[in-house]
Amino acid sequence: MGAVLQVVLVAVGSPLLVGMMRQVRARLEGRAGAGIGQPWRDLRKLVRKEPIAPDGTGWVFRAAPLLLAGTVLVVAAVVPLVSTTSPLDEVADLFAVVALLALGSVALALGALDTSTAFGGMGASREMIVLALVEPTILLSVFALSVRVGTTNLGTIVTSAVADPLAVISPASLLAAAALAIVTIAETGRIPVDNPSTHLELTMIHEAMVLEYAGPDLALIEWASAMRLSVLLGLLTSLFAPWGIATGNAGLLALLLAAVVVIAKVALLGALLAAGEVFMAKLRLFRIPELLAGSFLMALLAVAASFFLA
Amino acid sequence: MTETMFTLPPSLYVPLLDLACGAFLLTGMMVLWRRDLAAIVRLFALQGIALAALIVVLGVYEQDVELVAVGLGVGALRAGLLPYLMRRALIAGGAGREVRPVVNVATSLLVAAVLAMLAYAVAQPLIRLSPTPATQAVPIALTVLLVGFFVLVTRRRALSQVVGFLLMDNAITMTAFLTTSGVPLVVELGISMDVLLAVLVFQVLTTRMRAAFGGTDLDELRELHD
Amino acid sequence: MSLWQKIRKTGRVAEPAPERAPGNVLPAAAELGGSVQLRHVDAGSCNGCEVEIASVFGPVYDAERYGARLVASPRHADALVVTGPVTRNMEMALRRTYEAVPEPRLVIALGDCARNCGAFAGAYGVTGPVSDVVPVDAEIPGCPPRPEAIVAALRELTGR
Amino acid sequence: MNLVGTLFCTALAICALSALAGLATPTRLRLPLAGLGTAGAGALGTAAGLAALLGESWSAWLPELLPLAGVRLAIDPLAGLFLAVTGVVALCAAIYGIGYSRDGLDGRVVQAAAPLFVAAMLLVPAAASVSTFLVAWELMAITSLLLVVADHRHRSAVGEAGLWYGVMTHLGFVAILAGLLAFAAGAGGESFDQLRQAELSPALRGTVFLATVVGFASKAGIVPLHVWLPRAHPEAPSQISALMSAAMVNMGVYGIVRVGLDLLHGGPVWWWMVVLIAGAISALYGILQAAVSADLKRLLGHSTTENMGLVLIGVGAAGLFAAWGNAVLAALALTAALLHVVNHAGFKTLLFLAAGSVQRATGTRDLDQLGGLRTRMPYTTGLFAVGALCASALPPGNAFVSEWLLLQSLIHALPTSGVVGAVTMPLAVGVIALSAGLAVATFVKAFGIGFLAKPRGPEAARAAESPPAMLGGMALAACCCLVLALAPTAILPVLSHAVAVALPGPGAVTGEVSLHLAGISSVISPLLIAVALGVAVAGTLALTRVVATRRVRRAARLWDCGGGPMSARMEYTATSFAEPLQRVFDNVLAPESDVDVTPVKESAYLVESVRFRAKVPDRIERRLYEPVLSVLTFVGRGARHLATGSVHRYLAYGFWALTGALIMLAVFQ
Repeated sequence: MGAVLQVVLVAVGSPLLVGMMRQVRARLEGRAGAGIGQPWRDLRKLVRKEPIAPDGTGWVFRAAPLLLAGTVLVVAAVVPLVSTTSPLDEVADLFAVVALLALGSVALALGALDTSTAFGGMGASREMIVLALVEPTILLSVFALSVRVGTTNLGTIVTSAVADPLAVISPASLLAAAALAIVTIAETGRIPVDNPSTHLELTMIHEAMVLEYAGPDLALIEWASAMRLSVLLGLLTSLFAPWGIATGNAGLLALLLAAVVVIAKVALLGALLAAGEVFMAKLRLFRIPELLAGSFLMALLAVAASFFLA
Repeated sequence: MTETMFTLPPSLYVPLLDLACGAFLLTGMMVLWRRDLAAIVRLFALQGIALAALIVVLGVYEQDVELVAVGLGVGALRAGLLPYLMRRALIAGGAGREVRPVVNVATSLLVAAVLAMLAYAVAQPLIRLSPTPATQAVPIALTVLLVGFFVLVTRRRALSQVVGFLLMDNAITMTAFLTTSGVPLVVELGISMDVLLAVLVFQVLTTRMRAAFGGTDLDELRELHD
Repeated sequence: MSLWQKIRKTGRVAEPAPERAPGNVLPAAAELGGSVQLRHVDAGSCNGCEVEIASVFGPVYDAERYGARLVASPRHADALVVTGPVTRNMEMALRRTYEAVPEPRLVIALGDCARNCGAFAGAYGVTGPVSDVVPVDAEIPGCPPRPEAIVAALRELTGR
Repeated sequence: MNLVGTLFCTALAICALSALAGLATPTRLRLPLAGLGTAGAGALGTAAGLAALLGESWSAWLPELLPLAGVRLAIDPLAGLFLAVTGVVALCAAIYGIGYSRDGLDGRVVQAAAPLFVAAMLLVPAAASVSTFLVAWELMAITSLLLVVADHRHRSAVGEAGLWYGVMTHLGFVAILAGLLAFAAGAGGESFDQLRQAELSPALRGTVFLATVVGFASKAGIVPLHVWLPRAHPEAPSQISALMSAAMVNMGVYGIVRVGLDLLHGGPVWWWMVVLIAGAISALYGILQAAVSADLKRLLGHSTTENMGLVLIGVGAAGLFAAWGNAVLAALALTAALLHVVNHAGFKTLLFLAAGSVQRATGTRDLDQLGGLRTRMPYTTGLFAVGALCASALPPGNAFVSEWLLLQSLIHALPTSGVVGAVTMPLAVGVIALSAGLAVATFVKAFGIGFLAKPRGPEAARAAESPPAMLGGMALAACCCLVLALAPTAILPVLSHAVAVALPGPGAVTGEVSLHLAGISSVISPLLIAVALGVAVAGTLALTRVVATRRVRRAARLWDCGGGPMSARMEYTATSFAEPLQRVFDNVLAPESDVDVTPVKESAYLVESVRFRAKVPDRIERRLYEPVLSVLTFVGRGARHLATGSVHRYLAYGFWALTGALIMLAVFQ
């Protein structure tokens, strides 16, 4: 019930989230903006267009968008956004969620390599490097979060955060939140790690991988990227600000209320992220490891704090 | 004199203390990350505020007016005067960046992580002596001490080295307040004067050096030796 | 902080959208439904048109509010915006770019040079106007066209 | 003789017969006979191992077989596990070998040595006395050395690899020999039962442990004793590479678990800290080298170092937890380590066999020359994809499960493990995470560059699919990987018997569909993750089919920015793929590059040609081994002066040695 609601919410809402973030950015830049519904218009148009099989590509190229979208949908069903009791909670824990998201990236990188263009290879290479360097931070943040509750299953972690709201401002939790926020930015390809609206191929990470995709394939990729962003933002809010999430056997009304609250929280976080991007420039590719080393440091300190200050 | 003062419940005291310590640590670590010297000075000022806040929180919790006053004084010195002096030195020396530290930034951050773990491990016996929320934050001070030393060793620009030295000084002050709730006022004043003097000397030196050599890269100082 | 103040002081730069007659949409663009991704091809332009395109997507005219956006790959595009007369060196490239766009695809000839070679007509390196190389669906006259004209033409594609 | 014994002895007998067949039969019959025999032996070995894992143990004493001590064999569940793994690897590799060895590798020596190598690897875990163990170990070393140098006529690198391997493996043997002999001397008996009951002084126990760990670690390719592995494994024929990398390295782990946990009953914290740190360094260093390697088989060899490192992290953690008195977590960590041994054997067999197919089809294993195999070798590509997925520890692969278990054991150790644990565990988790992330990048590179896109060289463009026997061997390995990935719950209860040999206690992992852990409430279900993923992908596919209006896929040129056609030289290569990583880990890898610019004769400003060479040397080899080697060479030169050929001089040496010994005797009495 909750899981179905979550998947529908993420599937329908994430293009709107992207539209909202673009709108915030446009307003801060003094522009009028295309409106919140624009990403949906783009997607509608893309699925109506013709799919293209570039010369020399095969099943890997075609399967990549499907796998990317599939992994995000599974994650959307597992992660507690609306309700902490998901029937899939026993299926995948936080590690599995992280690994599933990585699987999506890998699929896209292989799809890009399959095109045999230089830009595809470049994007894939960079994406994999960011992924490899992000991994320690994520797992250590998971470590810090799970020490307190003795499990890595998301339902339990979030439930305990609901039960003890003051624990959220503990150093361990704050440091882990900061680390995970940087990771979220890196994983979703936002400024300062990657610029989603760049036209310059040499600066691209994510965009370079999708240069060959057209029509419905591209629609799937854009949709999946939007879902990935909203799932990760939703996960951040659920882990560190779980107020309003439905616990236990909540009724339909409670679920709807929780859905409204989570939409508000994710929208707020998204707006903050978009506003922050206005103030920042993209980092040079070889400065990104420094940023990620910083986030690793914070995650490590989070673990240390969770043990030594406990 | 304590009756009139506002009392701090432990449920609020511990998070506030942790928050101040966290800010203290984070600003210390960020010094390693930033290259822009102006940003480094800003971070140092922020750390001064965190330190002052920490001492004030301790003072309010222990209902010690003198401690609160010392805290405010420390804040004024370390978040106000010292950064002001350094900024002046910076302007006099031309704004600059830490272009190529001896150890690159990503590695520095990883080293800081290891230093932090080391500090935690080393401070355990100390904490076991009297496990209060305040002493539990001693590893943080120790970490900043080590990080400050590391900055002193690996950064090339004179100003960042001074910041490294001041980080160590901040950390020592913090340790003193956390473990014994403060050194006597006189000692604190004395140390602060010393530090102030050091920075003044440094400022004069930078100006002179700039006049003579046109830069403050410490590696170039080696030429004086030859 | 100063940037924040600047943002607050500047406020909205975009000029109010001019009125347009409803229903005035290119039939070929009807399927796009308010979203047009553009790939810009410089087939030999003097870069006057490029300056105008840049200002069309800048804050003042803000063509993005009507659903038009420039993209980095013709695979992502619905329409090609071609500027300049088609030079010999760019003829094959223009053809290939057109081939790379998935159906339905449109071509906009932007500026007098793209329409009829303009000042460069008969020059030794020029193959001809854009319509000689790829089918053109919309033309924007002007040398260079004013941003208002470009915006109006784009709105006929997006229908907004 | 019970079931286990019968199966085991039959397997050994078949190995011996296959070796005879390899020696004696004509070339045409040699391959199928020796290959099928080895495969049969592998199958029987697996059966014996599984039977032992299910609880039936067997032991035998054959006093007349070896002089002095006789042969003592015993198969308990722990030995059974390693028997089963070796058996499966041998089965896959032997079937593959029938097709693979056709040209060039069908000589008598190779075909006779391979079954003997398998027999030796079956004997090592079954050995139950020091002398039997050492004999089996040495047999394993010699047969594998023979197989490594099998191809020496065609390639010069083989000889060098053989030399490195021979020296390193014998140094390791000396360490094990010294350790076990000291152990036996201290215990007053050489059968493992006597060793178990021995009561030694802590100093002797420590010495025994350290000496054996050094020996076993060199077999497992642990840093800094790994230098032979990335040379020897790639140079051997591919089915032998698979046997070495998937089965033989496991014997190192077996040795550490058997001696450290079983015979010595665990030990103080520092023992296991050494193991854990060695494992962590190996994991990171191995995968970093793999990530920047452009040689497909070398990459796989480095990845073996990484995976053995991960296993040793698990073994070390198990020992640590046991030393801290946390039996439940210790069992979990060891379960994770042993499961990873099994998983690694599965995917590494598959990957080495597939790499062998590529090498056979293209004649090269340089990733920079490969590519485009997806259309030319579709089955091999699919099989390699399965192996790469498993190796990169992503769901639904098998290594994900074992790494998940390992992380769970490390993460939940924190509250009980004191300061040392609180410092070690986060760093260990960081190391595992980074190596997992780099493994993903490595195998995306291996698969994406090696098999996808267009051929980068003429050899790759001429590739053709492998014969059915090779595909069969690979498919079998792939099936094992899939079973391990989707139904680890079927294997884990059996695995817990093996764990119980080293760390007595109940099983750490339970559950039928999901993995439930003892004492930790984390749960996952690999099978259901795969199912959910399948449903989601199918749903997405259906959705796009429904909403898309144009369904015909138009073939189009690659988007080449409108320029000329893209050539193979414009493609990203493995080297360029790994270049950013190389830059990020500059400090660790210390890559070397040099650029030669040749100007044209007329002007210094016009360039005729530019040569760029880049190399990532093994830094440990350079810093640690080359100084040692140069000292040895120096000493060797010096020693040459001692041996001038004069008989008088040699006699004088004897005289001085005798009098010297007598003087020593006189002084010390």
